This record gives sequence, structure tokens and C-alpha cells, in this order.
Amino acid sequence: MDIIILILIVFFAGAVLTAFSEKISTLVQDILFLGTLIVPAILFFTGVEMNTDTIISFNKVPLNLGMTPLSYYFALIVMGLAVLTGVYTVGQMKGKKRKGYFYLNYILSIGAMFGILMSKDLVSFFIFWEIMTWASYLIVIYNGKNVQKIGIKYFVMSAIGAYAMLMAIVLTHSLTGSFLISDLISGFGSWDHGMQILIPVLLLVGFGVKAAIMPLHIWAPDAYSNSPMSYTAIFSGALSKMGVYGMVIVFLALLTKVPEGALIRDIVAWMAAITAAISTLYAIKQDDAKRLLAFSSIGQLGYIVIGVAIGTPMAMLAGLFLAFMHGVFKSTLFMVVGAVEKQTGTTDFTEITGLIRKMPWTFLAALISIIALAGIPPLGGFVGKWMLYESLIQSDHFMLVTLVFFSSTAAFLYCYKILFGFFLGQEEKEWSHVKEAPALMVVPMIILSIISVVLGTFPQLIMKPINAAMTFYGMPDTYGVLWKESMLFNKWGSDIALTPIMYGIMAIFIVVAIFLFFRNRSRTRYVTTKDISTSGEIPKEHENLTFTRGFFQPFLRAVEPVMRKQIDKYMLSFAQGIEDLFEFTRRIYNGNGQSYAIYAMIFLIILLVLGKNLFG
Amino acid sequence: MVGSPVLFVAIPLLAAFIIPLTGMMWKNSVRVIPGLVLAFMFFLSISLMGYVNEHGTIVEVLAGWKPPIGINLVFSPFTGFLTTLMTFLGFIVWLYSYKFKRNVDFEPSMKYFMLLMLLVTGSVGIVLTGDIFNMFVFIEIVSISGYGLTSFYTRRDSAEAAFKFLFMGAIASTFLLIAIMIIYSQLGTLNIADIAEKMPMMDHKLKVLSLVFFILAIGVEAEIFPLNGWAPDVYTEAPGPIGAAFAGIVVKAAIYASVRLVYTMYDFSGAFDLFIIIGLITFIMAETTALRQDRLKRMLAYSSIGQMGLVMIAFGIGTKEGVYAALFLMFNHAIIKSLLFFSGSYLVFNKKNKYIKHVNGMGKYLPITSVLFTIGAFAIIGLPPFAGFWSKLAILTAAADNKMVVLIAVILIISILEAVYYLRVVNRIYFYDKKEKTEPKKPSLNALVAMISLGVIVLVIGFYPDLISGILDRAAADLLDKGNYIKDVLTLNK
Amino acid sequence: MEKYLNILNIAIYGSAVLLMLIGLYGALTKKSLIKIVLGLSILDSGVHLLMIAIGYLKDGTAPIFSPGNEDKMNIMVDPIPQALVLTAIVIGFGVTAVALSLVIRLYRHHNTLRIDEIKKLKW
Amino acid sequence: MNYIIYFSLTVMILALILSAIRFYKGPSAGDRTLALDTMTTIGVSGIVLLSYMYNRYIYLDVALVYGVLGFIGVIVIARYLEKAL
Amino acid sequence: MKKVIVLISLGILGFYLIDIFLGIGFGVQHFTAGVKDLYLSNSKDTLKVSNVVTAIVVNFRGFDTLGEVTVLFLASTALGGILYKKRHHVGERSVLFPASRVVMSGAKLLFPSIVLLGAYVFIHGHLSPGGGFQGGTIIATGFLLMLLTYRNYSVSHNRLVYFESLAGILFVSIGLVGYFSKGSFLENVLPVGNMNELFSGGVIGIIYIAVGFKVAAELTGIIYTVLHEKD
Amino acid sequence: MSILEILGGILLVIGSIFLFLGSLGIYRMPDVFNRLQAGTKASTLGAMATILGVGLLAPGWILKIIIIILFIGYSNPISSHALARAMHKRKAFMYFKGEEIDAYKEIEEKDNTEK
Amino acid sequence: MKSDYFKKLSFGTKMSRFFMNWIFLMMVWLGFTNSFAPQELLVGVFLTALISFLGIRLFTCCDLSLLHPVRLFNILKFIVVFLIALIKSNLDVARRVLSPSLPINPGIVKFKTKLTKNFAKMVLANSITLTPGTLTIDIVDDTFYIHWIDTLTTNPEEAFKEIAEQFEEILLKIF
Ligand code: NA
Ligand code: NA
Repeated sequence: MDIIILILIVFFAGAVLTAFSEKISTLVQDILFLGTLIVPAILFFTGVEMNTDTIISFNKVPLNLGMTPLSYYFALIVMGLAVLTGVYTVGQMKGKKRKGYFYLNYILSIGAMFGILMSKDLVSFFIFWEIMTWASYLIVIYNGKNVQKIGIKYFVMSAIGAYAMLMAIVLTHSLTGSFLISDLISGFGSWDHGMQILIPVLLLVGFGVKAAIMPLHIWAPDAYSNSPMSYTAIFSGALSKMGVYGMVIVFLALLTKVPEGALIRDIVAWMAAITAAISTLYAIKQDDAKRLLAFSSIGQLGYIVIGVAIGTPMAMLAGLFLAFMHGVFKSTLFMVVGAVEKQTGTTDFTEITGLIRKMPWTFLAALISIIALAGIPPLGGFVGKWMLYESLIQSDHFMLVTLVFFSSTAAFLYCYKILFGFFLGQEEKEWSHVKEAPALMVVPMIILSIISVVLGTFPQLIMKPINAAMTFYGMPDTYGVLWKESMLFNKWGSDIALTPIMYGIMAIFIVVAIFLFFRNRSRTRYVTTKDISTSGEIPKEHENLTFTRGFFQPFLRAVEPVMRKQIDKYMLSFAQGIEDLFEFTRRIYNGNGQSYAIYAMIFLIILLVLGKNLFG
Repeated sequence: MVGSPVLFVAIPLLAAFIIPLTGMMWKNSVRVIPGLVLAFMFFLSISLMGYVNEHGTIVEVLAGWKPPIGINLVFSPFTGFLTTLMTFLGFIVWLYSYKFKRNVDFEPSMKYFMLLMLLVTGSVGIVLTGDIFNMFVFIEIVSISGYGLTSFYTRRDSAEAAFKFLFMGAIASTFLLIAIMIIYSQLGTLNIADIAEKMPMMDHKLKVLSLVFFILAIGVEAEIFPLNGWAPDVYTEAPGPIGAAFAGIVVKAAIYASVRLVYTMYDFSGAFDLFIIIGLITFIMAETTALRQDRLKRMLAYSSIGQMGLVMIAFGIGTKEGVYAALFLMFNHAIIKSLLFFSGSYLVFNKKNKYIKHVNGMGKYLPITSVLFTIGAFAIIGLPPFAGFWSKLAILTAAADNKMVVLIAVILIISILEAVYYLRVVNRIYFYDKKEKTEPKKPSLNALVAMISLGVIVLVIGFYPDLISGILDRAAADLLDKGNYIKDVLTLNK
Repeated sequence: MEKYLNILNIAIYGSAVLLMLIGLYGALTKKSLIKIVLGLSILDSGVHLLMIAIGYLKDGTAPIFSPGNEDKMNIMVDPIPQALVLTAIVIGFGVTAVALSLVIRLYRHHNTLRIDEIKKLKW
Repeated sequence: MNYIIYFSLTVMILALILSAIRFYKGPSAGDRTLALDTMTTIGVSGIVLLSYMYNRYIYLDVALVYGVLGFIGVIVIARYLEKAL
Repeated sequence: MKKVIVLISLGILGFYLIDIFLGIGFGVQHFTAGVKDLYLSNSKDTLKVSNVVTAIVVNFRGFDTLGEVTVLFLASTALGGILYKKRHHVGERSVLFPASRVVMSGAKLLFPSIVLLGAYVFIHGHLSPGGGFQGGTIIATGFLLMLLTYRNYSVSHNRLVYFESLAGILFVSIGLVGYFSKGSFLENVLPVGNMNELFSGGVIGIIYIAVGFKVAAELTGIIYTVLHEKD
Repeated sequence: MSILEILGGILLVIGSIFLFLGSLGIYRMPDVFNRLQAGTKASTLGAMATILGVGLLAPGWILKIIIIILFIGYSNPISSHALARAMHKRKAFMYFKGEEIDAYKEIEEKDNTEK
Repeated sequence: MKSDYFKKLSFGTKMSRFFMNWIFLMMVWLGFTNSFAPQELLVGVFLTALISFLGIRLFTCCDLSLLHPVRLFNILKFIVVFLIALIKSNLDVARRVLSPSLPINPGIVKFKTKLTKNFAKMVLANSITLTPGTLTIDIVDDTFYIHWIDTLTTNPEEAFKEIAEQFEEILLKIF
């Protein structure tokens, strides 16, 4: 049996078994769950070969499976994250209700993502895409809060995307007579002009939803923050990358063949940049770690999409690299939040302070991930961002680069907020009982942190697969070339010189951090928040005076005009308007049988009068 | 050949006449016999399907008179497919309602099962008959069974629903008769194949007007907008399984009739466009109305109407792919909508008004039923890998092949609404707290078996659509081959 | 034009169509359920008349080969519409009976016969 | 002989017209029923006469059945008028 | 408003209908190759049935008639279901409004003759303009007369069921006998006899007798149900 | 012309005239009861005579003709009576030349008190 | 009615009624078929026997004793009297209807009858209805209420003499 099918079978059978094993015992269930994630990963890393074709042909529409270099690259992200997050999940979900339901959908979405990546035709792509969607939907509504609003919003946006994609798929089929992606790519150049625009745009809408590009992003903040963090790690780290994956194909393989491609590129890039900027501002505003990270994710995805959309070799490289990095560090951060939530029961910055000594490993993971996120050298985020800036400058997108730089800088603010809100500051009696998260949760975080560090130092580890992916879709082989030609490295001469510098910076940083840590520890004076008095007023009992509240107020006031216009409010009121319209039209069914008969007569008259025209 | 198409009518009628007698001796027989008959019909249709696949269409002559003198029954890949579907569903509906609430009362339960059996028989008759007036008779059999079944619960507002149905049905049958008589006056025959052959001889104006009357008449049963005012009421007030029977059997028969008219009897190409227009309006109106429902069965009813609109659209596309898609949609709709009606009925079982909110939190109390409902909901909105996806893909592909871009867009946009209202229910099932004090009713074993078998079909077809795609292909080809139909009937390929 | 001047044409078809229209008018506008049902059966009668009229043959006789009439085949009116109308009448009767019983039920349930007061099921 | 038949038929039609006027004028339901009943009786006679005219014995059956149904119809209406239904 | 719409619609509809049917014309036959002549000649020569309408109703299009019988059966079944109530008791109303003694006695004498007339009509369905439906209706009106005049006269429900069922079974069975012995449902299996004799037309007479019984039983059942509705 | 035909013709004429007179009575009489009086007698005799006339003209049909005549003679008075009774119970308008003569009233009053 | 229905009938009575009914219906059948063809007779004999048998309790007015020659003679006599009255009555109607002044003096009178059998009362009532100027409105027990187009008297005995005496005499001999 083909290895890809085997993996899929393991996934889907495992999902069902895991769900049903709830009745047997929790331990069995957990083992099954992990096994279902680990076995496919092992199979994948050991057995799947590039460019093999597998056809599941028992369907009228045969499903073609196989791996391309691009999908291999994304599969690395998915499979890796799946295993690590899976371990974390077992820790986090311990003792929770409806584990079977959660595990089932978790595995199904991972399996579906794998399926998406392995799909060589649009139908199987779409099938797995939809399985991924509904499985993640079921997880988004898992905790039962605001189900109708958040869940439906997520699903509707997903459906808009999916159906746009489906429309593109059936149109493609009508044009090429085949569902194969390779036929789409090879036939694309010869289609009529309208279709050459329509189909990529439809596909981009489809992928844009998952990549949370404005204005298709409105589902993301709620969906990310509403799912259990162990899944949000996947959501943000892997699932959103499926959109990126699709976009890469569209931009690389399709839009290069039409003259309007450039315009579409710029539009998408601009939308992504605006997404990045605005969601960064929103992130800053949040007092809840989940929502903060959710907005942060949207912003980061914006960078990635900018890179992919601009589509020069450098930009594409930057986008794909950032995609990997983002998967690593953002998952870690969500895991951190999940760990904090598990141990304290909340994720509100204004309630939690000073966990640094209670949860040191978690803190360490958070610190490293934040450094990576903020794009501070020497970690991976820096490399990616640098390449992005450079590619934008090279391709004369100066306004874009300004915007990206602005939001990147602003990102420092929220990074600080996470670090400070949870871990720094004074320790509260309320949290004195808090302990470090269980090993099952900590270990994956640490492993991911290590990956962050390693990739900052050895980015070429993943540059190679990226290059393979890009050349597969017709880009020139630029492995190592871009690297060497970049301004950053030209300045210092070569990448060999870079490494010691990075290590040096890192070493200094660590030393300072340790120093500060121990110094703070010896000097810490324990007071409660109630001790703070403000301008002589005695605060009342219920007033929360933690200074993490209202962080960055002046800054937020400055950017307020930008943030007041909320797209999702417009969209919601639009949806409400539509529902009101339907509320009105359904009154045609007024309950009076006679009216119905009169409708029938009118219908008859219309047909009689128009009959000759209708039937020719 | 094992059996013959006439048994589809003869055996149920014989049973219907026997049941009152056996009921006097053995009360349970009034429930058992209809079940046996429905099962027999199902197996008969399967065995005939096997025969038809090998030897081609069966044309059964009645009373020894060859067409066009006598009435004939046509069991072809197309009609056979529909017959199989209907009889299967009929049996499942019977199975589901075997332990019916009113079974304590002998008389009502006898009437229920008898009417159900005849509803199926009538629908099968509509599909099999090769005679237009005979089709009228079967339509009336279906209608009257429908009136009786709708008004089954005397405490509900069922009489209101049944009256509306009857009102529309009576007007419809009037115009059906007029249409038939116009055709007869011009062609002197009632045999569909004969009519099809002679149709070019008919005056064009009369041709158009008779088709208009046909459309009005059959449109009522086919639930097209604006003739479907009765339908949501009937679905709401009839016993749950009957909603399934309507959606899965009766409407199918009506759609068959309209398709037979347009594909076989008449020779207008414009009629196909009319199909698309009517189907589209029906689809849009029904799905948007469904979005705003607060009663579960009513929502399912509008959804069902919408699906039928989609079927009409698919038939209107007119190509083989279109017909294939339409048949696939019909199959899926029959199975899935029945599943939804079945499981939905239990989710709101003991509630008076059957509001959607009554399903709140049922996931905990009725886990299997809830899962089945969820599977049904996912399938009907066309999520892969459930069965509904394949039919949706088929219709979209068929539309795309004809460059109907706007049509595709509209279908997909409306599908989003469909997804919304189904998910709202699913969300309520799993994530809301149950507020009502009344104990949810656990489905009886027979109901559970019926529901699960439907659920299994949904999943199996979802993963393995080839199971029926061959049958659908042959059926589509059969429908499109008008000349062959005429030849089969008039030269008696037996 | 000629067809409009033929008196017999107009008398027969006119009265049948008029009957239909009267029935329809009653069914569509009268408020009382009874009158609606009555309207429907008038509509039915109109159609039955139409059907019979279609089968009529000028100077035709009943299609019965009773003694002394065995050779009148070519002047016999068309028996098919008669057979059909027989079926249609019986079916119409069945429907009317069911309709009336529903009216009784509705009256029992709502205590009124006005159709515009019986619309609990709507929207 | 034909003249006699035509005469009879003409007189019957006149009688039918008079009854029809009564049917139209009423004023009570009883008057209308009575008019209808008389019309039935005339109708039965008319059908019998016509069956002789066309020399079709089988039409006598029609007359007989028509008479029976007319009679029962009147009884039904009478019972209805007594409010005994 | 509503009336205006209806009137306009009906006006247009009326125009179209008149136009259609005046075009068709009264007393003219448009088709040349219709089934009419086939029916007439086959009825006369093959079936030896005098009344061609009966030949059509019972034999050529006997399947329709089976459906029609079913419709009536359904109507009475549905009606019973619609008006079903749990308890049946004899009403007091009837006592208040006894029919006139004259009518009672008159009905009593007339009733057997009406039944006989009904039977005559359906037995001679193939010879005269009668038939099962007409005969059945006559018998049912006989019962109507009885039920109206004797309000506490009750028709045995079981007996109705027996008649109804047996007649229906007879009809279908004759059809099935045709199917099994001659290969075609409802095909005639008996000798056709001579034209215009009582015993002619093969199974047609038997079927029409069955239909007559069935219709009579069903209509009586319907009448009975409706009349006793208020009790 | 045979004697039967002559007799039949005469009966036809007489019968149809009586049918006409019956209808005229229905048309002219002032109240429903008097109309019934006129209608019953004249139309019954008229119908019987007409039909018998046909029977004489076509002697082969005589048995069936007799049945029809007997039926009319039997049923018409019954239906008239039933109608008269019903109309009286409904308190239909009753014409009196002078004072009211209505012996049947006592029964109806008794009925009313019983209710 | 009811009492009659539930009364235990002796076998003899049953048979007598049955045969009377059979004969009567057979005559009706002959009328319907208008034929003495053996097939028709055969079917008729069976059919009428069946109907007579089924209606043995209910639908019989009389038994075989009706066929006693004396009674038959009286029946014949009654028919003659009746026909004369009928013709008279029609002439009376004609006179009234045709005269422009419409000479009527209607009213409702009552009288008592000596007849006991319901059927006999019915025949009397019908006869009255068809004879000059009278119309039976109702029979309550043994009292007849008659609408009289030209009320000559309101006295029951006198009214009886005017209206019913000639029929009742014969009817008493028949039943
Ligand atoms: Na009279
Ligand atoms: Na009469």
C-alpha cells in the first residue's frame, strides 16, 4: 500500500478509534491519540518520496495524491507541530470533558492538512480543505462559549472561502476537463482572459480566508482565542499556513502568466500589509493574552503573505521562511498561554503577574519565542524580516516597507506586554500556589524554543527545501545566492562571519538576563497591589490597580482613529441586514391557503402570457 | 426476470384491501403487512434493476393491450433507479415508524400504515406508468394519502396544513386534467411515448399552453415557488416520518413527472431554461426563508424545498452531466433529508411547538440521534467527505461545463445560508444547556436502526460514490434517450 | 374568427369555462371554508364538462352497441373522455369528501369557518 | 307522431322554465327544493321521451336512476332543513 | 384588492381557456390516428362488450379504474382518520329530530329496491350506461336514505369492511389471475360470450360487480362517518 | 297508426300539459305549502301519463316503464310530504285567506318545550 | 322501529317475509331488466334472494299473507279508487291554478286514523297527498295533520270524512 494512503488511513482510523476509546480508559485514549500523531509523522519522515503519484480510483472523480517539494516543506511544519502540540495537548487536556470529541477533530484536522498538502488534484484538495475546516470549526466551538457568534462567523468566512475555491475548481474543470493541479498550471496560460483573472482571484479569496487577510480575517481573533490553546497552536502555526500554501501556488504558478498579475500582487500585498499594521495595533490594545496572540498571529501572517504576494525570489523566500518560523514561535507562545491558563485559570494580563519564578521553563520558552517574534537578532524572526524588508526595497515597494516596518516596530510593544504581563512584575499572593506546568506541556515548548534558536543560527537548514519548492514551480535556483547577495550579509562579508556575531549577541543577552533575574530576586519587595495609592485617593476594594491594565494608553489614543473602523462590525451589520431582508420576504408565506392559491393563479397567468416567449 | 413491474402496484393494493380483514384477527398485521409489502417492493425493484442492466428496459403491458391502446408500465434504468430509491425509503420510513406513538389505537395505526404504503405505491406508480392519465390517477392517490397522513394528529394544527395542501392539490389536478384533455383532443392518445412521437404534429400554441398547465399542476407537488405554500405546513404538522416520505418520495415522483414532460413528451428547448429559472427562484426563496425559521421541522421543510429547487436547476442544465447531478442530488436528498427528519423528530419529540431551541443540549441526552443529525446536517450542506458533497460537485461541474458562472455563484452563496442555519442547530445540540424539564424521548430500536442505516449510507456514499455513480450514469443516459423510450414502448421490447 | 361565431362552440365551452371561473372565483375569494370547497367542486364540474365536450362528435350517439345500434360505430362519440371523466368524477368526489371532513375538523379545532382566521402555520 | 313528441317536449321545456323561475325566485330553501324536485320529475319524463325519440332503450336506465337520486336528494335536503343532519 | 387581482387573473385565464377550446372546437375530431377507433372496434369485436365506456373503464384502462377504486378507498380511509375520535357513542340529537313516519315507512319499502337497482346497474355495466361506480353510488344513496330517516340505524362497520375488502381483493385477484395465466395484469381470462347478453365481456362484468360492491361499501362508510361525526 | 300509438300520443299530450300545470302552480301559488300541493299532484300525474304514453308507443319497454311510473307515484308524495313537514318546522311563511288555521302548531310547541 | 328490529321473529314469520320480499323484488327486477332472458332471470333470482335474505329483519313491510286473494282484490280496488281520486285532484289543481283569482283557502287540519301499521299509514298519507287539495304534513301517533288547500272544516271527524275515509276503509281490509 502506498505510504500516503497509509498515513491518511492511520489518521482517520486513529481519529475514530481515539474518539471511541473514551469509553475504555483515558490512558488508552491518550496513547492512541499520540500514536495517531506520531506514527504518521514517522511514516512521513521515513517513507514519503517526492513526485510519486498515488491515485485513489474507487471514486468517479479519482483522487490523485503525491508530494511536491512545496508540500513537503509545509508538511514539515504540519507534521512537526502536530507531534509536539499533540504531546502538549495530552498534558493540557488532562481531566477535561469531551476529550474524545476534541481529539477526534484535532486528528482529523491534522490528517486533513496532510491530505491538502498531498493532494495533486483540486477535488481532493477541496475535500481535505473542507474536512480541515469543519474539524477546526468543531474545535472552535468546543468550549461552548459564544458558539453561535464565533462559530458561525468562522464557518461562514470559511465557507465563503471554500466556495470561492470550489467555483474556481469547477470552472477549471470546465476549461481543462481535469481536476489535476498540474493541468491547471499547464493549461492556465491558454485560457481566455476573464478566466485568467477570475480563477486566481477566486482561489486567492479561498486561501485568503485561512490566511486571515483583511477583510477576510474577521473570524480569526475570536476563533483563535476561543479554541483551546493546544489547538490554537496548530490553528495559527499550521492551519493558517494552508492558506499560505495555496497562495504560493497561485502566485508562483498562475499569476506569473498573466499581465494583470502584478496588480493583483500589489493589491494582495497591500491588503496583507494593512492587515499586519492594524492587527498589530489591536494586539497592543488587548488585555487578554489569547486575543493578543490572535491579533499578533494575523499580523504575522500579513508579513508572510506580503512576501508570497510580492513574489520576487527574495520575497518568496522571506515569506516561506517566515511561515516556518511563525509556525514555530507562535505555537510556542500559544502553548505558553495555554500553560499559564492551565495553571492559573485565566489569561488576563491584569490579573496575573510575576509568574517568572513559578513557571521558569514556561518563561524561558516565552522569552525565546518573543525574541523570535519581535525579529530581534539572533533568532529566526530577524532573518526572515530582514529578507522581507530587503525584498520590498529591491522591488521598489517603499510605501509597503514603511508600513511593515512600522508594524514590526509596534510589535515590540505587545511582545513586552506578554512578557511583563505574565511573568514580570511583583508576585501576588493569589498566585503563590501556582506551579510549573506539567512536563508534557513544558517539553514541547522547550523543544520548539530550541528550534527557534537553531533556525536563527542555521537558517539554511530550511532554506534548502524552500529553494526546492520554489524551483519546482519554475523559479530560478537561488539557493545560497540570495543569501550572499543580501545587504545584511554583504555588510559583514559572509554568512560565516554572521554566526559568531549572533552568538555573541545572544550570549550577552543571556548573561544580562540571568544577571537581572538573580538581582531582581534578591531585591524583590513583596507588596500587594492594594498598596499603591493614586494621588491621595484610596482605591476601593474592587478596583484593579495592576499596572498592566491600560498599558500603552497614550500610544493607543494616538492610533485610535485607525482602529475605530472595524470591518467585522460592518460585516456583521451587513449580515444582520440580510437576515432582516429574509425575515421580510418569508412573509410571502402568510399562512392563508387562499393566498397560496392566488399565487398559483398569478404564476399560471405569468406563464400563460410569457409562454410563447419562454418556449420559443 | 423475477417478478414484474405491475406487482409494484398490484401487491400493495392487494395488501391494502386485505389489511382490514387481517386486522380483525391479528391486530399487529396492520403494521407488519405494509412493512412486508414495502420490503417486497424494494427487493423487487432491486431484482428488476439487475434484469434491466442486462436486458434493457422492461415495458409491461396491462390488460393484454399493447400501447397505445392499453396502459403500460416502463421499468427503465431511470425509472428503476427512482423506484428503488422510493421503495427503499418507504421501507425505512415504515421501519422508523413501526412503534408509533398512536399504535395503542388500532384504527389510526392501521390507517397510518395503509396510507403510507399507498403513498409509496402511488409515487412508484407515477414513475412507472407510461400513460399520462394514469399518472393523474396515481398523483391523486399520492395526494389523498398525503392529506390523510398530514392530518393524522388530531390535536395539532394538522388539518389546517392538510387543507392548504388539498386546496392547492385540487386546483392542480383541475389543470392537470385540462392539460391532458388538450393533448388528447389534438393527438387522440394518452400514451406518453405515443404523445412524444406525435408531438411535432400538435399546434404550437396549444403545445405551449398545455405545458403551462402541466407545469402548474405538477409544480404544486414538486413544491416549486410560488406553489409550495402548503409544503412547509405539511412537513411541520405531519408525523415526522411522513415529512421524510414527502421529501424523499412524493416530491421525487413529482419531479420525475415534470422531467418526463420536458425531456420526453415535449420538444421545447426553452423549457429547460424555465426549469433553471423556476428552480433558482425556488432555491433562493426557500433557503432564505429557512434561515429565519424558529421551528425545526419547518426549517427542514424549507431546506427540502430548496434542495428540490437545486434538483430542478440541475435538470434544467439539460446535459448528461446535469441529469447525473440531478439524480445524485435526488438520491442524496432522499437519504439525507429523511435522516434529518427522523433524527430531528426525536430531538424535539415531546415538545409541543417543536422549536429549534428545544434541541438545546440534546447532544448529551440523545448522543446517537444527535450525531446522526449532525452527519445529516454536514452532508446536506455538502461538506466532504459526506455524500452531499459529490452531488454538489456534480451540479457545479455540470453548470461550469455550460459556462453558467453566475448560476454557480448564486448556488454557492445560497449554500452558505444553508450552512448557517444547519450549523446553528448543530451548535444548539452540543453547546447549549437544556432548559426544558420534559424528558427527551429515547428512540426505539426500530427507529434507531432506520436512522443508523441512513447514516451509514450517507457515509458510505460519501467515501465511495462509485457505488451508485454507475447506476446514475445509466439512468441519466436513459432519460436523455427519448427516441429509445418511444421505441421501447411502441415496439414493445419485452 | 369563425370559431368565435359558432354558437354551439360558445355555448358549451363558454358555460364550462364560466363554471370553472365561477368555481375558481369562489375558491379564491370566499372566506367560508364550505364555500371554498363548493368553489372547488364547481371548478371540478366545469372541467368535467369540458372533458365531455371534447369527446363529443357532431350528431353522435352514445358509444354503446346495444341492440339496434351495432352499426353506428362511425357516429359514436368518443368514449375515452367519458371513461376519463368517470374516473375524474370519482376522484373529485373522494377529494371533496376529504375536504369536507377537513373542514369539519377545522371547525372543531378553531370554532370558525373563516379561512383568514385559520392561519396558525405561517412564515 | 313526431309532432306530438315535439309538442310534448316544448311544453316540458316551458314547464321547466316556470320551475326554474321559481327556483330562481325562491324565496325559501323549500321553494327552491320543490322547484328542483319538479324539474327532476319533468326531467325524468323528458329523458323517457327522448329515449323513445332516439330509439335507445338504455336511456331509460338513466331516467330511473335520475329519478331515484332526485328523490333521495330531496329527502336529504328536507332532513337538512329540519336541522336533523 | 385581492378580488381585483383574482378577477383580472381569472379574466386572463378565461380568455386563454376560451381561446384554446374554441380552437379545439365542439363536435369535431382533430386527430386521425387516435386510439378511439381502436377502442370501439376492439370493444365490439374482441371483448364483445356493448358499452364501450365500460370496456375502456374496466379493461383497456382497467388499471386506471383500479387506481380510482384505490382513491375512493383512500378517501374513506383518510376521512375516517381525519374524523377519528377515541370514543364512539350514540348521539342524542337524533332522538330530537325523528323523521316523519311517512318517510320512514317509505324508505323502508324503497330501500331494497334501491339496492336492487344499484346491483342491476353494476351488473349491466357492460350493456347499459351504468357501471360499478354508478351502481355503487346508488346503493350508497340507499343507505344514505336509511341513515337519514332512521338516525339510530347503524351500518355494521365490520360488514362494510368485509364487503370493501373482499371486493378489492376480488378486483386485484382477477388482475393477478390474468397476469399469471395470460401474462398481463387484468387481461381477460374468461370467454367473452355474445354481444348484448348478460354473460358477455369476460371478466369485465365480474370486475364491475366488485367495483360496485366496493364503491357502495366505501361511500356508505364515508356517509356513515360524516353523519355520525357530531355524535 | 295503431290504437296503442293513438293512446300513447294522447297520454303524451295530457301528461305534458299536466307537467306544465304543475309548474304553473308552483309558479303562481302564494306559499310553499300550496306550491307543494299543486306541484305534487300535477307533476306526478303528468309524469306518469307521459311515461305511460311512451310505454304504449314502445310496448317492448313496458316493464321498465311500469317501474318508473310506480317509482314516481310512490316517491313524489313522500318527498313533497317531507318537504312540507320540514318547511313547517322551519316556520316557513304560510298563506291564509282569513284567520290562521294551523292544527299542527300544537305539536311543534310541544317539541319546543321538550327541548 | 327499534322495537321491531329487536323483536324475536319466529322462523315462520321470517320465511313468510322473506318470500314476500323475494317475490316483490323479483317483480322489480323484471321491471329493471325488462326482459325474460334466462341469464337475466337466473341472476335476478339469486340476487333478489340475497337481498331479501339480508333484509329479512328490516326491510319488509309485509309477509306472504298480502297475497291472499281478498287482499289482492282490495289492493286492486284501492288502486282504482286512488287513480280516480288522482285524476280528480289534478283537475282540481288545474282549475285552481288556471283561474286568475287563485281560489284557495288554505289551512292545516287534523284527524285520527284507525290504521295501526306504519306502512298502512304511509300509504294513506301518500294517497291523501295525491288527492284533491290535501297534503300530509305529519303523522303523530294516529293523528294526521293535513294541509288543505280549501279548508272546509276544522273538525277532525268531518275532515276525516272528507279526506281519508274512502282510502282508510280499503286499507283496513288490506293490512
Ligand atoms: Na312532487
Ligand atoms: Na320526485
